[in-house]
Formats: sequence, structure tokens, C-alpha cells
Amino acid sequence: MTSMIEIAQQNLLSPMVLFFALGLFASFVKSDLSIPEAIAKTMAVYLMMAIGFKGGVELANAGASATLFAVLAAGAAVSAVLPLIGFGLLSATSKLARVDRAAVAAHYGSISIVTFVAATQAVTTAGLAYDGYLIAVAAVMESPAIITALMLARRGQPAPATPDPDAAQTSGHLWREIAFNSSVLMLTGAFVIGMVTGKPGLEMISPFIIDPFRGVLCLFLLDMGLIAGRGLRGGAGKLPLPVIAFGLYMPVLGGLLAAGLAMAIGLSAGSAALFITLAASASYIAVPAAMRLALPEAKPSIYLTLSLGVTFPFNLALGIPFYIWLAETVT
Amino acid sequence: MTSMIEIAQQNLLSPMVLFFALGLFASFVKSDLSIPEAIAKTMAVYLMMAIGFKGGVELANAGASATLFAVLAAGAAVSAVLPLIGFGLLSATSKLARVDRAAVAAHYGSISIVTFVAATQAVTTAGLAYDGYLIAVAAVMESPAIITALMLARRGQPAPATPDPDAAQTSGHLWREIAFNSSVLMLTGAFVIGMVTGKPGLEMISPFIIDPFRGVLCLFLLDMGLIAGRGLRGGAGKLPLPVIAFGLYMPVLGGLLAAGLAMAIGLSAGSAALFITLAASASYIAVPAAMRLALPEAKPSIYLTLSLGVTFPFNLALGIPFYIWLAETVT
Amino acid sequence: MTSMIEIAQQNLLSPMVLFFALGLFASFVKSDLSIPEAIAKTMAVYLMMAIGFKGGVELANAGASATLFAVLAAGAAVSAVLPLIGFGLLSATSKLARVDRAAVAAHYGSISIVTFVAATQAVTTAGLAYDGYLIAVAAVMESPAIITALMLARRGQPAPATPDPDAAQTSGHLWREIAFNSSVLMLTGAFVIGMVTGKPGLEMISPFIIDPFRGVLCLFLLDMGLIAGRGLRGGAGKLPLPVIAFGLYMPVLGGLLAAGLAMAIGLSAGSAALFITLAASASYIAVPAAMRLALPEAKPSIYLTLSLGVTFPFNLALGIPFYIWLAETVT
Amino acid sequence: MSITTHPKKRIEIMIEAPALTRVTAALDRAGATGYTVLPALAGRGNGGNWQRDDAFGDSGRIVCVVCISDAQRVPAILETLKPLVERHIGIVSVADVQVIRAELF
Amino acid sequence: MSITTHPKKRIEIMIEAPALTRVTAALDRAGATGYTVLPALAGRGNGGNWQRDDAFGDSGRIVCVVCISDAQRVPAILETLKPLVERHIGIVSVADVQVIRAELF
Amino acid sequence: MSITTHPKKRIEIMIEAPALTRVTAALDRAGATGYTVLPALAGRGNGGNWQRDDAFGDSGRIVCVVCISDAQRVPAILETLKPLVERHIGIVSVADVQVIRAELF
Ligand SMILES: Nc1ncnc2c1ncn2[C@@H]1O[C@H](COP(=O)(O)O)[C@@H](O)[C@H]1O
Ligand SMILES: Nc1ncnc2c1ncn2[C@@H]1O[C@H](COP(=O)(O)O)[C@@H](O)[C@H]1O
Ligand SMILES: Nc1ncnc2c1ncn2[C@@H]1O[C@H](COP(=O)(O)O)[C@@H](O)[C@H]1O
Ligand code: NA
Ligand code: NA
Ligand code: NA
Repeated sequence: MTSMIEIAQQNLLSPMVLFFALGLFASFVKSDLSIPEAIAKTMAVYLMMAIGFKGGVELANAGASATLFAVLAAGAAVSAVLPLIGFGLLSATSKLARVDRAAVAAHYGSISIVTFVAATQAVTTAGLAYDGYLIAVAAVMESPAIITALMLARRGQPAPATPDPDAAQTSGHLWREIAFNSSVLMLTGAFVIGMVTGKPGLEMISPFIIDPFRGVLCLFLLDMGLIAGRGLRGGAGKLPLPVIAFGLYMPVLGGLLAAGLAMAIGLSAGSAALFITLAASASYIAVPAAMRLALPEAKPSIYLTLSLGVTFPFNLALGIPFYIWLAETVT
Repeated sequence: MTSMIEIAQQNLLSPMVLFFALGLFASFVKSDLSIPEAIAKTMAVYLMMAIGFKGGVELANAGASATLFAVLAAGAAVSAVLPLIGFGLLSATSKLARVDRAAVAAHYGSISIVTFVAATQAVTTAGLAYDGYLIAVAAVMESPAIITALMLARRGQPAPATPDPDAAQTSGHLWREIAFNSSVLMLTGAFVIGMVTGKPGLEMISPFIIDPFRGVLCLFLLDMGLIAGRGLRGGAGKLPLPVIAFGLYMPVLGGLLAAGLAMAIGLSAGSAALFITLAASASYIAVPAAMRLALPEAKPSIYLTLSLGVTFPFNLALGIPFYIWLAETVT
Repeated sequence: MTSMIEIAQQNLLSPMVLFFALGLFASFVKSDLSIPEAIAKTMAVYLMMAIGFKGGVELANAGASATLFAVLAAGAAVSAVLPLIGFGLLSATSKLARVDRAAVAAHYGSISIVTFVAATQAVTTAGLAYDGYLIAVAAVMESPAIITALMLARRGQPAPATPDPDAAQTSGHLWREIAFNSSVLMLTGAFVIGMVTGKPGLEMISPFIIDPFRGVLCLFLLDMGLIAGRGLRGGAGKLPLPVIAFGLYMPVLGGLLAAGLAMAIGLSAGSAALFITLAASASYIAVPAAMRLALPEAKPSIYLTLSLGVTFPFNLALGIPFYIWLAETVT
Repeated sequence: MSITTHPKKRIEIMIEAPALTRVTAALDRAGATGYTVLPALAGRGNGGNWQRDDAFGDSGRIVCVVCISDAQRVPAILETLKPLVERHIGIVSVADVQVIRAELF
Repeated sequence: MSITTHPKKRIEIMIEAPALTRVTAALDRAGATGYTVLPALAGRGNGGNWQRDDAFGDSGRIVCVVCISDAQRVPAILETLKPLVERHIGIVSVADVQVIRAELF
Repeated sequence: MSITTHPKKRIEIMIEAPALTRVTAALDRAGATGYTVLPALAGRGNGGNWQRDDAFGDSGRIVCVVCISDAQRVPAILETLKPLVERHIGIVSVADVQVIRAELF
């Protein structure tokens, strides 16, 4: 078992984290460095395609097991339950409006696929192996949190006097968007393709999805650093202290919950580390978009800054090593 | 000789075709998944650069032969003649306007480079080899069909009463665009560079143009699936049945014509399969753009939906295995 | 020692130079071939990330030396002094306005990172090795020329009657932009990350930054050819002959100056060739942007056409082989 | 003018990107004959500033919908848009224009 | 106003992308002093809807040409544009604007 | 109209991209409540033509800043912009528009 300090150091000095730091630095000195939106979007698709495909191939090799279904169920449950905990904690500690508490909570129940991807690299570097189906777990955890959060937010709202044709039409739109949002679809789709084509399929495209993967991740994290830094410069000063604190302890709480479940299910250390990371990570693409549609009154300057500017860097730099250590400890 | 069923199965279960299917699926469930236009455009340039370069290197290694010139001439002839056949068939079976018949016919004389590229992969998977100069044939077949189709369309039009300065200026513009359109130029240019630099040149850049090629193709086909699916959702229901049928039998007819020529010239099975695929494929980039300029009265909702939504998926899934089988049979 | 003719021939027939030529050709025949701006921008970031990282790793392996600091100092000095020489020569030979002379001179003091990158490839092909810290030298040479040129331009301007709030605000903006412009930041940042992570870091991401590097460079140079060609078609005919001549002899002069310094410092042939190339190359991204802000009266149709349309192709095709030969001769 | 032109209205709606489909659905409901969506790069309002390359996904981005319409249909369109731009970040402005092909709007 | 402004016209042409070079050539012929082309993301008209990322190449996409011009030159410009936007998918609208540097148009 | 609208001004500034931050700073100084920046693809003026994909970096590219503002604030805005668009490549035009939420401008 590697010591936590060692993992943390390896992690902090990896090219990925350093490129993220470079992005943060560039944004703080107001450099004009930027990655075009079209590229960032495509890199996100690429990362999901690659990680999904690889996971599917691994599952095809390993075969499905009872554990698989247990983890899928546990993942969905964690995603649905965490917003309740988050909402409760925010209600107890902060003065945020109900709708803002619900929106923030949604982000912490859902997941960040880039945090997950970074964790797979750190887990591998730490010499651990993980199960391919974790990618399916990631896909399953994207959306339940959104539904919980919407229920939390609506419980506080009076029913509208006049029925809103726009809202009705939207609600259908929203459900479809939640079920088939591009992350879920790409992850699941590539996962299934990986499962179907197996090793021969992987051999065909591994020079595209495996070999350059870490390098693309570096470029993507550079962009994340730029964006997180600009978000922080613009908004973090204005976040109330209890909210910032929430962005730091909530991932740890989510991680602990997942660690307990991982222990109960009997996951391997590597898989447990990734499952913990999923629970600990906070969404910054899919959930914000859903919130703008479903809860436009909630302020993105709160939930986006918290998720992207506080929790993501925390997880990337310190959280992941801690989750690996935690996983090694509980398994 | 591999059985046709086997080739078809290998083809349908290849990552490329499955990613295309994922794109189709995503568009049918109205997912927000999309590939930015800038990326799609660059992937198209990349595919032509890679396939062109590789073809040039292969020709440099193999040396030019009499066959080469025979196939180039046959290709140009096929491209020029197929629109006549297509126009005739459409006139006999459909009620499309003359200008629409001409525009549709143009697409089937010209070629789809992505269908060609997909066929090169399937041919290789089927254990066949092909000649590098087929890429030059592809370049040669892009444009003659456009000229035939314009003649067909114009024969039906009265001469305009007043000379149109815009039309005159345009016609020059159009010819230059047909001769130097980006596909023709990129394919031919990369082909020539490959010929000049040969093996040493290929070694320099093969980690860029060879190794990740299939992976990029997967991503590109995902996008094709998205686009074809959206086109189908929007327009295919409105296409008359005889026109949809045309989109299915016309490629087979073109393929049979090319198979005869391939047999006459004495091509190898792999080369014949590619030559047949070229004849069978229908353009959806270069020709539509030329039609908007030259025949703006023709409806893109007919020719684009047919070429991209009907013929492309047909060729990708079923056509290519059939063309390979046909090539193995006639050679 | 390779003969200059040999190097020149190797260089002219490399895929990189040929793709540049293809771009030039495409622009002269007015083809619609183009590379989207988002892609061009990202390729520029990629090239700097790759070259910076690699340089940092090499420095980490070799260790810092006294030579390193000597070359850094020499580089900064060359960048600051060359505009004085350029300005003097333009004053003596051309009728350009003072502000145009200053702006043109700035470009020749600063550097072109793509010329540098192309030179690293040619140097390697010629069998020479170079020191990783040359990348740091490139970063150091980006900006001093801008400062010299601004002083040259302002000496000729009367102090404005009323203080301009916009100018004051701008001036701070300009200094920050010069210090932290994206090229400098990306080169230096990747260099430092390469130094910190060393060989293990390089192994992680070399399938992204090393293997496909030349291929990406080909695509980038294709785009450079397109852009340079369009610039030439638009503007070169209007440049006065003495100015065009300046675009050809000024790089050689800069190169000779650098060759003297390289000899004095005792650089290896490969490092000297790159140092000479840096001095000889002219900026076409960072400096034009700075000039539009600081000297908007200077005409971009002069400085951009000269740097991108005249000097860049000259350096790429003929300059680099000459600089390698020069370096082999003086070292 | 030797060429006849017809007075119409040009409605311009700056709307946050995630709500775009709601706006276009509203235009459809209100009977607009068409619209065109333009991208935006950056902006500033009361809620601070944003830049296209500084965001993930759609949230925080603005797009600009232009709809040329007959004056008669404008009240219905504004009525339908009003609740939307009150809930979401959005700005609506209407200008007088002249068009050459009246039958299109 | 302490700053003098001058009345001019703002011509906005929504045109399918493949025909853009014809439109700009027409503006050149009609003596326009300049124009700027804006990209579009998506749209809807009688012919259905389109989206930039849902098309290959130019066909089906719309771009938006903005041309600030002196009122005097507008009839000539519209005259030249008319056959174009009748053959191709295109919409032309003209609005009154005030500019600060009259000499440019 | 059943829905009340309020007269405002729509200021449109075509400016070369490197000078964009100066323009937005000027709008801030002059008290504009907001603005949106639209990208441009291509253009032509006295200085020749340009295309987005034909340039490196920002130089030579134009962006289009749209600012809806109260008429009262327009003179101050134009005053602040004038030296900028005289030094840099830039075109300013002002049009009358109607908005539905007056309190925003
Ligand atoms: N007065 C205005 N003129 C043009 N665009 C504006 C204006 N005010 C706001 N916007 C746009 O709307 C976005 C959101 O505005 P706000 O909700 O006020 O922060 C801004 O980022 C701008 O892109
Ligand atoms: N009333 C309108 N206002 C703004 N743009 C329009 C309008 N009508 C059509 N368009 C644009 O022109 C394109 C083609 O229109 P159509 O030929 O009617 O299908 C549409 O997709 C829109 O982008
Ligand atoms: N009359 C005009 N209408 C719209 N845009 C213009 C006009 N004149 C110039 N422009 C834009 O401003 C840029 C620079 O103009 P100029 O400085 O005249 O070359 C052009 O490339 C166009 O993008
Ligand atoms: Na989570
Ligand atoms: Na064909
Ligand atoms: Na230099």
C-alpha cells in the first residue's frame, strides 16, 4: 500500500495537474491564452468516447458479475441521496435561497467525468487495477441527482396560478435531455460499442483512444484551469464562507458514503477509489445546463463557481489521492 | 474467398459502423450530442490528407502501370455517364422536376470519400490488398458528374431573356470551384506529396496519418450518423417512394457497371472492390454545394436527404460488404 | 558535415515544406480549401506545448549550464537590438512612414515559433542535436523587440495635448499582454512542466506530443501556406521593392549576427542553427496583435504581408538550410 | 426608390443559450414565419461578464435570435416572449425595417 | 447631442452560404463601400429548420451580411440583390441608422 | 399593442478584434448597462477584404459589439467611442428600437 503522501505527491507533480495549474496561473495573470470552445467540446466527447469504449472492452473480457449490478444500483442511489444531504447541510449552514440550495445540491449528487478520468490515471499510476464497468456506473450517476434536486426545489414553490404552455412543453424536453444528454449517451454508447467489438475493436482504434489519451487530458485540464480560474476571479470572492466550505467538505462526505458502500459490496481497491471519486465529484457541464432550464432563478454564479472553481481543483489536487488512500484503507 | 455473410457481419460489427449507428440513435432520441462544424470540417481534411498521402506513397513504391491510366479513364467515364442513367431512371419512375432529377443524378455520378475510406478499412479487414492509385481515381471521379448534370438540367431551360451579369461571373467561379474544390485539391495534393516523399516521408508522419486513422474515422462517422439522422428525421418521410428506392438501387447499378469495367481492366479483388464502391457512392459535400450555386431551384431536401440519409447508410452497412463480395466474384 | 545543397534538397522535399507549398498553390488557384480558425489556434497551442515540454525534459536531463544563461542573455539582446538595425535599414532604403518602419522592425526582432519548430525538424534530419533550453531562448526573444520598436515609434510622435484615459489604461494592458501573451506563457509553462516531470512525464504524454508532432506540423503548414498565399495575392504586389528586399536580407543579417554570438558562446552546431533561425525569423502572431494595439496607425498590409508572405516562406524553403550550413561552418 | 419596399419589424432577442429552444418554440407558437440564430462571443450585463471560450456547455452563453416579422404579429410574439425573458436572462428589442419581398413575412 | 451623427442605411442580408460570394460581388458592383459577414448558428423558414453543426459544407447554412450605406446607394444595391435573393434563399431588410463618421459610407 | 414597449437605442460597433477590450472598457466608462459581442466571418472595406480563417490571431478580424442603451446615455457613449474608432478600424451606427423591459437599460 502506497502512503497517502506519496500518492499526493505523484498526483500533484503529474503533467495533468501541472497543466491545470498552468491554466489557473494564466487566468490569474489575465493572459489571452484560451482554447476554442469547439475544441474543448470535442475533447470532452473524445474523453468520454475513449473511457467508455475502454470500459466496455474490459467488461467484455471480464464478463458481467453480480457486483456489477450492485455497484450500478449503489451508484444510482448515491446520486439520488447526496442532494438530500447537501441540501440539508446548506439549509443548516448558509443563507442561500431554497432554489440555490437545491441547484448546488444537484451538482454534488451528479458527477464530473473529468475528475473520474483523472482518477483513473492516478489509480493506474498508484499501481491499482479497476473494473471496466465503473464507466457504466459513472453514466448511471449523472442524472438521478437532478431529479432529487428538482423535487427539493419545487416543494418550496407555490403552484403557478395559470398553467404555462412553455413549462409543460419544457418539462418533456427536460426529461429527454436528462435521459439522453450528450455525456450519458456518449459514455453509454461507447461503452456498448466497446463491449460489442471487444479486444479486436480496441486494437483497431487504440492508437486514437488509448495512446494519446493522457496528452489530450493535459490539454483539456489546461482549459479547465483557464475556465476555473476565470470563474474564481469573477465570482469566488463573493461566495459566502459556509458555501465555500461546503465545496470542500461535501465531496469528502460523498466519498465517505461511497467508501462504506464499496466496502459492503466488496470492491477492489482500484474500483473503490473510482467509485468514491464519482460520489465525491461535482458536475459542471450537464447539471448547470439542466438547472438553467429547470431552475432559472438559481444563480449560476453560485453553483458553477463552487463546483468548477472550488470542488474541481480540490478534488484534482488533494481529493483524488485521499480517495485512493481511503479506498486502500477500507478494502 | 470470404463469404458475403461473414464480410457483412464483420462490417456491421466494426467500431466504425457502430459509431455511425450511435450517431443515428442519438439523433432519433433528439440528444444534444453534436460535433462542432470546425471539427467535422477538419476531420474531413484529415481523412483526405491521410488517404491521399498513403495512396501516393504506395504508387511511388509500386510504380505507375498501364492499368493506372485505364482505371483513371474508366473512373472519369463512369462519373460522367452515371448521371445520364440516373436521370433516365428518375424520369421513368418519379415525378420530380427536371432540375431535381438532374441534381439527384449528379450526386450518384460523383463519389463519397468517406464511403471510400470505410471501404478501404473493410477491404483490409477482409484480407485484401488494393492499389494506391485508387485515391487518384477517387479525385478524378468527383467532378465529371457535375458537368453532365448541368447539361441535363440546362437542356430543359429556356435561355434567359436578359443576360445576367451575375450568372456570367458565377459560371467562371463555378468551373474553378469544380476543378479546385477542396476535396479534389486535398486528395490530389496529398497524393502528389506522398509520391514525392515516398516511404521516408510516410515514416515521418505515419503516427499522425496512419495510426489514429481508424479512430478519427469512428468519430467522423459518429458525426455522419448525427447529421444523417437529423436529415432523415426532417425529410425522409416526405420523399416519394420511387425516389427512396432510387437511393437504394442506383448505388447497386453503379457498382455493377464498375464491376464490369474492373473485370475488363483486370483489377485485383481489393482494387475492384474500391472502384465499385466509388461508383456506388453518392456525394454529399462537393456536389450539394455546386448544386446550390448552379441549380438553386433544385431542392436540397431531396438530393441531400437521399444521398446522406438513404444511400450513405445503405452503402456503409450493406453496400460495402456486397461490393467486396462482388469484386471477389468478378476478379 | 552535410553540404548545403543536400540540406536544402532534403528540406524542400520534406512533407512539411511540400504541404506549405500545397497551401500556397491552393490559395493561388482560389480553392475554397481552408482550415477553421479554431483548429489553427489549437494547433499553435499544441506545437508550443509539445516543443516547450520536450525542451524542459531535455534541460532536466542535461542540467543547467553557464551556456544556458549566456544564450538567454544573448537572445534577449538580439531581440532588442535587431529592430534598431531594421529600422535604420528601412529608413535608409524605403519611404515608409516612421510608424511603419518601427512596426516592421519589431517583427524581425521577435521570432516565429513555427519557423523554429520547422528548423528543429530540419536540424534533426541533418543529424544534428540541439539543447533543450533553446525553447526558453525562444520565449525570451518574443517580446524585447516590441519594446524597442515602441520607443522608436514614439520618439517621432509629439506628446498628446490632452491625456487620453484610454491610452493610459491600454498601456498597462499592453505590458501585461506582452509579458503574458499566450505564446510566451504556453512555451514557458510547458517548458517548466517538462522540467518538473522529466522523463516519466514525457513517457506519459509522448504519444500525444512527440509521435504525431510532424504530422500536425504538416497540417499547420498547409494552413500557413493558405494564409500566406492569400496575403500575398492581396498585398505583396503593392509592397515597394526595397521593402520586399528587406524581407529577404533582414533575416540573413539577423542570422549572421546570431551566428557570431553562437560562435562566441561556443554553441554546438545544432543549437547554433536554432539560435540563428530564431534571430532570422519574423513574428506574425504576437507582434502584429501588439502593433494593432500600440501603433494602430502602422499598416498591417505592410508588416503582415512582409513577415508572413515574404520572410516566412523564404526562411522555410531556403533560410533554414542556409542557417544550418552557417551553423556548421561557424561552430 | 425604383424598387418597392414594405415596412416590417425586426425582432432581436438576446437569450441565454440553454433557453434557446424555448424561445424558438415560442416564436413558432406565436406564428413567426422564420428566424435566424446568431452566435455571440462575449458580453456583459448586470450579472457580470462572460466569454464563449470561458464556459463549458451552454450555460452562461448568450445567443441572438433575429426574426423579421409583419407588424401585426409582433404583439403576439412579444406577449409569448415576455414570460420567457423574465424568467431567463434575455433582452428583446424591436426595430422598423423595410423588406423587398413582403410575401415572406 | 453634442456629437453630430449622420443618417445612413443598414442593409441586412440573410443568404444561404454557397451564394455568399455572389452577394458580395453584387454589393461590390452596386458600389457599397464595405460590408461585414456574420455567421449564423441555426434558423427556421418555410423550408424547415437547419443547424450549423448538422450540415456538411456550406449548403443549408445561412450567413448574415451587414452593409452600412448611404441612402442614395440603397436603390442600386437592392436592385442588384433582388434577382439573387429571388433565385437563392435570402432575406433583405433595410433600417435607418445614424453614424458618426459620414465620410466612410 | 397590448404590451407596452419603450424607446431605446441600439448601438452597433464594428471594431477590429485587438481593440475590442478598449471598446468594452469605453462602454463601461460611459455607463452602458451591458453589451453583447458577435463574431464576424469576413468583410470588406477601404482597406481590402479579410476572412476569419485567413488570419492568425486577432489582427485583421472584425467583431461586432451590440449595446442596447437609453437614449440619454448615447451621446456620452459616442463621445467615448469616437477617438477609438478614429484611431482603430471601426464603424459605429445607432438605431431606434423598442424594448419590453425598460428597467434594464
Ligand atoms: N444593454 C445590453 N445590450 C446588449 N446586450 C446586453 C445588454 N445587457 C445585457 N446584455 C447581454 O445579456 C447578458 C446577460 O445580461 P445580464 O442578465 O444583465 O447579466 C450579458 O452578458 C450580455 O451578453
Ligand atoms: N422571418 C425571418 N426572419 C429571420 N430569418 C429568417 C426568416 N425567414 C427565414 N429566415 C432564415 O432564412 C432561412 C431560409 O428560409 P426559408 O427559405 O424560408 O426556409 C431560414 O432557415 C432562416 O435562417
Ligand atoms: N460600410 C460598411 N458596412 C459594414 N461593414 C463595414 C463597412 N465598411 C467597413 N466595414 C467593416 O470594417 C472592416 C474594415 O473596414 P476598412 O477600414 O474600411 O477596410 C471591413 O473589413 C468590414 O468588415
Ligand atoms: Na458526486
Ligand atoms: Na458514384
Ligand atoms: Na527574429
